[in-house]
Amino acid sequence: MSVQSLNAERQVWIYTQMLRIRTFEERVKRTFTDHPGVIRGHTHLADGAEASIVGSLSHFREGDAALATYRCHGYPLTLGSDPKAMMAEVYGRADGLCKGLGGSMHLTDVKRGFLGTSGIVGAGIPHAAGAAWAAQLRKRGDVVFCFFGDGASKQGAFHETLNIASLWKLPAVFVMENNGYNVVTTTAQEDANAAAGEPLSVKAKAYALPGVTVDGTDPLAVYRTVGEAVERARAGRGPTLVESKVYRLSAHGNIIAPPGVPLHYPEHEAIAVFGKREEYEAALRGDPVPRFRGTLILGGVLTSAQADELAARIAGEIEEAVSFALKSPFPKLESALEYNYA
Amino acid sequence: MSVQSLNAERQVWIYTQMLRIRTFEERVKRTFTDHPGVIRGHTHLADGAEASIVGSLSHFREGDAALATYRCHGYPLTLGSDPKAMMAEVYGRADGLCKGLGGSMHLTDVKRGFLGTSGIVGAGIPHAAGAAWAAQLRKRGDVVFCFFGDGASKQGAFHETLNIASLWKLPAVFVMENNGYNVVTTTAQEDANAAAGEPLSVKAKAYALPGVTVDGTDPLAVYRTVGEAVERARAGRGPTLVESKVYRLSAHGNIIAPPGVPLHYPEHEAIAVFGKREEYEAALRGDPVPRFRGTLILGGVLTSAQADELAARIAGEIEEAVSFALKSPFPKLESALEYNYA
Amino acid sequence: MALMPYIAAIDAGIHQEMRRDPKVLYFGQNLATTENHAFLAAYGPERVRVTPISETAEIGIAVGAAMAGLRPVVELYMAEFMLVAMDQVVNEAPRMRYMSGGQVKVPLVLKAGYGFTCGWAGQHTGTLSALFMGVPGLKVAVPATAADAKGLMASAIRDDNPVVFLHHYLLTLEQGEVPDGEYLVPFGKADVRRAGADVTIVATGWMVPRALGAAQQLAKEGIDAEVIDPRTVAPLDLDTILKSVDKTGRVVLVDQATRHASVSSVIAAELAEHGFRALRAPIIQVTAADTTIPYSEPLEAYVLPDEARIVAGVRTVLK
Amino acid sequence: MALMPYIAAIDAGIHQEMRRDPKVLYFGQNLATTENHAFLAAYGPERVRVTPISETAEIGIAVGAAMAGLRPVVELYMAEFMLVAMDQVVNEAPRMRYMSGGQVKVPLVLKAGYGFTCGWAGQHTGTLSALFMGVPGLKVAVPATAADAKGLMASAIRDDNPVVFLHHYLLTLEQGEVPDGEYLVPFGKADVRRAGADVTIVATGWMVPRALGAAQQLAKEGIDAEVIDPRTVAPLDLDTILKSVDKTGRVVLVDQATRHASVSSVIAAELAEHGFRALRAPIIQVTAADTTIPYSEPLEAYVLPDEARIVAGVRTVLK
Ligand SMILES: Cc1ncc(C[n+]2csc(CCOP(=O)(O)OP(=O)(O)O)c2C)c(N)n1
Ligand SMILES: Cc1ncc(C[n+]2csc(CCOP(=O)(O)OP(=O)(O)O)c2C)c(N)n1
Ligand SMILES: [Mg+2]
Ligand SMILES: [Mg+2]
Repeated sequence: MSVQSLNAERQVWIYTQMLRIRTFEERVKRTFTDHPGVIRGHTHLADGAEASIVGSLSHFREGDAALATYRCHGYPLTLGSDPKAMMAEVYGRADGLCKGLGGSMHLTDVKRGFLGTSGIVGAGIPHAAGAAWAAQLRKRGDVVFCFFGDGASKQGAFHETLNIASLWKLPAVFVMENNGYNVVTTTAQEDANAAAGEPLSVKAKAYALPGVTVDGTDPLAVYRTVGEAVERARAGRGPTLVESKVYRLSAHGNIIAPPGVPLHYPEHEAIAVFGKREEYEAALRGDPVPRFRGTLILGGVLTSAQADELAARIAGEIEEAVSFALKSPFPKLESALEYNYA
Repeated sequence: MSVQSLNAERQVWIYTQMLRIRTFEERVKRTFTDHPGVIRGHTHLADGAEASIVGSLSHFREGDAALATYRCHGYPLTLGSDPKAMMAEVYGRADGLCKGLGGSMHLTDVKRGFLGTSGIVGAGIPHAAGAAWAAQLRKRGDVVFCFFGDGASKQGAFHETLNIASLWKLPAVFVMENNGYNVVTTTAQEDANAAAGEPLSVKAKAYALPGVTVDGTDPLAVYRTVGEAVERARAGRGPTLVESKVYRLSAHGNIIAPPGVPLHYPEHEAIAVFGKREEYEAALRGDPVPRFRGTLILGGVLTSAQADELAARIAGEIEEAVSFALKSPFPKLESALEYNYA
Repeated sequence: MALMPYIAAIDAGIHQEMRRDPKVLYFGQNLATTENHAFLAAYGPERVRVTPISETAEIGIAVGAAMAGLRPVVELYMAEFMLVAMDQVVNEAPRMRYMSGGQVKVPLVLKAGYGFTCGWAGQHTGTLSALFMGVPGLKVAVPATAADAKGLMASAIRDDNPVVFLHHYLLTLEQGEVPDGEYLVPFGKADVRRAGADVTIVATGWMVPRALGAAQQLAKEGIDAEVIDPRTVAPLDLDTILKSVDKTGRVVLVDQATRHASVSSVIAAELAEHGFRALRAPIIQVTAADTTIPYSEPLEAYVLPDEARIVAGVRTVLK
Repeated sequence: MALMPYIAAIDAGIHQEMRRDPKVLYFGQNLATTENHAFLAAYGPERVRVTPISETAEIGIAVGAAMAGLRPVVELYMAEFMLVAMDQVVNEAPRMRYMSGGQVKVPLVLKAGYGFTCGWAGQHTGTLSALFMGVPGLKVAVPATAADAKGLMASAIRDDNPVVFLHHYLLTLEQGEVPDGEYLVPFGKADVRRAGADVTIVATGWMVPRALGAAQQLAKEGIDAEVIDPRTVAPLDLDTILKSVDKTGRVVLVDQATRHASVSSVIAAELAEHGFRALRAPIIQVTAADTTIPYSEPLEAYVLPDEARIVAGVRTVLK
């Protein structure tokens, strides 16, 4: 689909997915208070990155694939995964997307092209390149979307993979969601380009690749930028590195604690650690979800009543997912021993 | 020492070291035919890279350190290591630089600032950065020279280390000896910048570092380029990536074979594998050692008789190293169990 | 003596050594990003630094800094993150001294948590000690108490060799009495955590409290179990274990790892050679089930060794 | 049947599967850089590619390609080179299926040589099988003959799981009879390389010929040794070993690895539990000395297990 053809319906679709992600993530977060103990381990939310995720995946078509990190709720939701199965997975239940074996960090929905995630920073980047090799061999113009964080670009896996992807002209789009932080480290504290005031897309030069930076809070800008990269990849002209600038609106993840300590989401690190409340509040003012709602309403694409109705419908959908997940039984104990081997 | 002060004596010193390296390497190679079985495993020669090695290390001063790869004979020789102990090490003898425990790939001479080598591609690059941190803390303007191949720049270790070195302004000079090959793979076959016709020093952009390319067969050019990088590092202004373009005049290493098969050096891959004899012959015509000899003689720095005399003296020195090494006993068996722990 | 959590005791060990020796560095990801950080405030940015997510460079830098005379402590958080840099851990740090014929030493500490089995699922929960224990030149500490955490960390920093210091994540907040002032626990000295005459139980890390719990249960039935915590698995204090087996003739080895990747296998093998004459029953290993760790809570509990399984193991060897 | 070197037999196994299944890929460093390369010529650049020195990406790409339906074989040359990518080997490839609840499978082969103890010194000579054998989801093949090399490689490629295929470098040119045409050797089936009644010797890789040599020496003294080659260490065919021990009551385990990083420890531990009643003597392990491998020839020989030490081990268990 070219940028021109982004009709009203499609714009509403984008907004709908953004809102579904936001609602899902807020509901996940509320689980920590509403149903303590139901979510375990480490959960990472995508709130703030919705425009980037949906703007990118609006180019996804049958045969394409997407891979991501532990911060993975947004992608399958956009690709059509059932939020009931997703929530059940986050709650560790038998009806979970991954039968309760993977949890929040490892959502996978192969039927919808969401091939998997790795919880190890950077490790999923070569996986995406491998899937792109498979796509290249199929010769149907399929593309692989590879999502990862700014921090991941400091792993060797990023470097090694982009070089090969460029050499082999793999049909992949590398979307770096630069949310300004790796946990409690700012990008400028850990990245030499950032420290020098340069965009992270400069790194593409080390691989003779196009590198572009886009405002990841604007779904239409992401749509256009990623769209060009996708076209390039489908045409066999190789991969692109897209730096998509977002701001995560929650902390990195829930607190890290041994069993027995109730988990919760702390305040965002900008406030809790750096005391930069203004930074966080500026991000909140630029919150992509209400902003895009405003754009659509101002543009006459959506009425405010329609938007409210949509929000209510989505709230219901996600509420249903929670009820479903809470009712879903735990997996049978022996199922813990299945699936190690095919 | 600034570029201006490169007086005749110093130029002759550079040539002398270059010739010592060449003579040492040719003598090592001859061991395979003259004394079959004496050298084991895998030996990698530096012939062709002499100008780059000596031009770089002519800036080495007390307190500095150098680290390199398995292709490591040239550096300690330049830094003043005893060729007798070096040859004894290559022959696995008790009087070896590393007591016969390391062999050709792992020459180390801490007293002369040659801290060590890794046989794992890329692995030594962070070691050099670590030594540079130590140098930084000493606050005496000490610098660390880090030598590695073009192929090594495809390892994650290269990427991760250069980013940190840049961020921390470590006093290191990263000298990439680009000899056009990783074993039997040409640089353009494995490097996206090279495939795009770009110099490999472009990679420095991904780390907001200066990246320069120099003709590594010209010792004076290397002297100047590395000199600037060293000055920058000593002044606390951080590291530089120097791509030094050389051509290795021998094959990657001796053949790889199990015990019982006599080892030998095959022809250079350009000829043996790619059938590009012209490429190799062009490199031979540009051979840095006779070329610099010519430069010095033409420049009146050295007479041809003096040069011959020097060659004879060096031949004698290296011959002596061989005799010494051949006479040196094997290490005591139990010494194999020492040195695992300090 | 002061009561403090395991995690605070580790910090105390690092402080003890950093105060004492200006050559000790401490660095890693997500630490010291503000001036309030305790170590940064105390020792300054020359010695305390945040790193990017670059384990290969982090550990490689530690190797180089150690070769150049410093004593780096690398904060790695989770043992699995060492896997991306495994070459530096097992094929660089412990080899450089040897290959140089003893010219260099490589004193460094790789501090990493492990065994975080509380919903961290498949990639963050491993018990990896056995991956490191057999590498010549490398030492491996696995403290199970706050006191050992402090004392072994301090000894690790003072050791002239590379040390993998594995703290158990599930013990993070466990309180324990920790000696004040300079405190060192030697490497290679097992601790007999409970003396007993009928059976020897060997366990490390989070399995130690499980083993002690099992011993308590067994005591009620009149079974007197000895519980040994090796504290370091490289070097491994076989003498203490052999002495115990000489007395009891029966052994249960407990390990949170999967069976074929366990320290318990290595101990069993040593006992099968050197303790064979004393053995009066098969050596039972109580390990995790042979599976990646599942996310869901009951499944996770199902695959891990627990008190009941240790008790059952003891019953088997007493049959 | 055709007589061919071990290395050619591995190639034959790859060819067999590449001809049969267009989904099989073969790639790695320094292969297929000219059109004359046998695999490139036969299967073309879509399926056969040279890679940069980027093991993390190479293995990671294999994982992704496998998840997307292909069957990659990665040429890694030396087992140590997997260490820079260890996360992909032990924490990605074998976990993806499990964590997805069985949605994906990850059929791939990591082909790597090991044990190159002929002057390759400290960093290129390791026997790393034990590092991989305990990881759930991962299989590990260690062929000792040309026929097994072909048959296990073919089975590895057909297997729907990640397989680490470790060929022993010192066997590279060893000739062996190899069945023509389609040939598969099943995983998890040990081979009794010599039947015997008095003692069981278990060995893999280059240690198999050493063990057979020792058995021959012992035969002259009237000692009848059974020599078992497990051929794959994950899955490990314990039944065959246990059956043998039932008969002989005495075991010597031979491993080129250092003792605490050995497959032999794992086998010993299994026997100490499941074969205990049959054992009439301590389980002796004959392994490498606890050291990084030295460069110098006599020192290298000194630290490695050899026939004499195997014979000595057998004498000990027969005492
Ligand atoms: C190799 C590795 N090192 C460290 C971690 C711990 N860790 C998990 S998420 C994370 C931050 C990643 O930051 P970024 O890539 O920017 O992604 P974000 O979480 O901001 O989306 C870190 C350090 C890990 N999972 N893997
Ligand atoms: C991680 C790793 N992968 C592969 C190898 C095998 N290997 C040894 S040298 C070499 C080529 C290195 O090429 P380059 O860096 O250009 O250095 P050069 O040998 O040309 O000086 C390779 C692939 C290795 N030693 N380590
Ligand atoms: Mg981030
Ligand atoms: Mg090269």
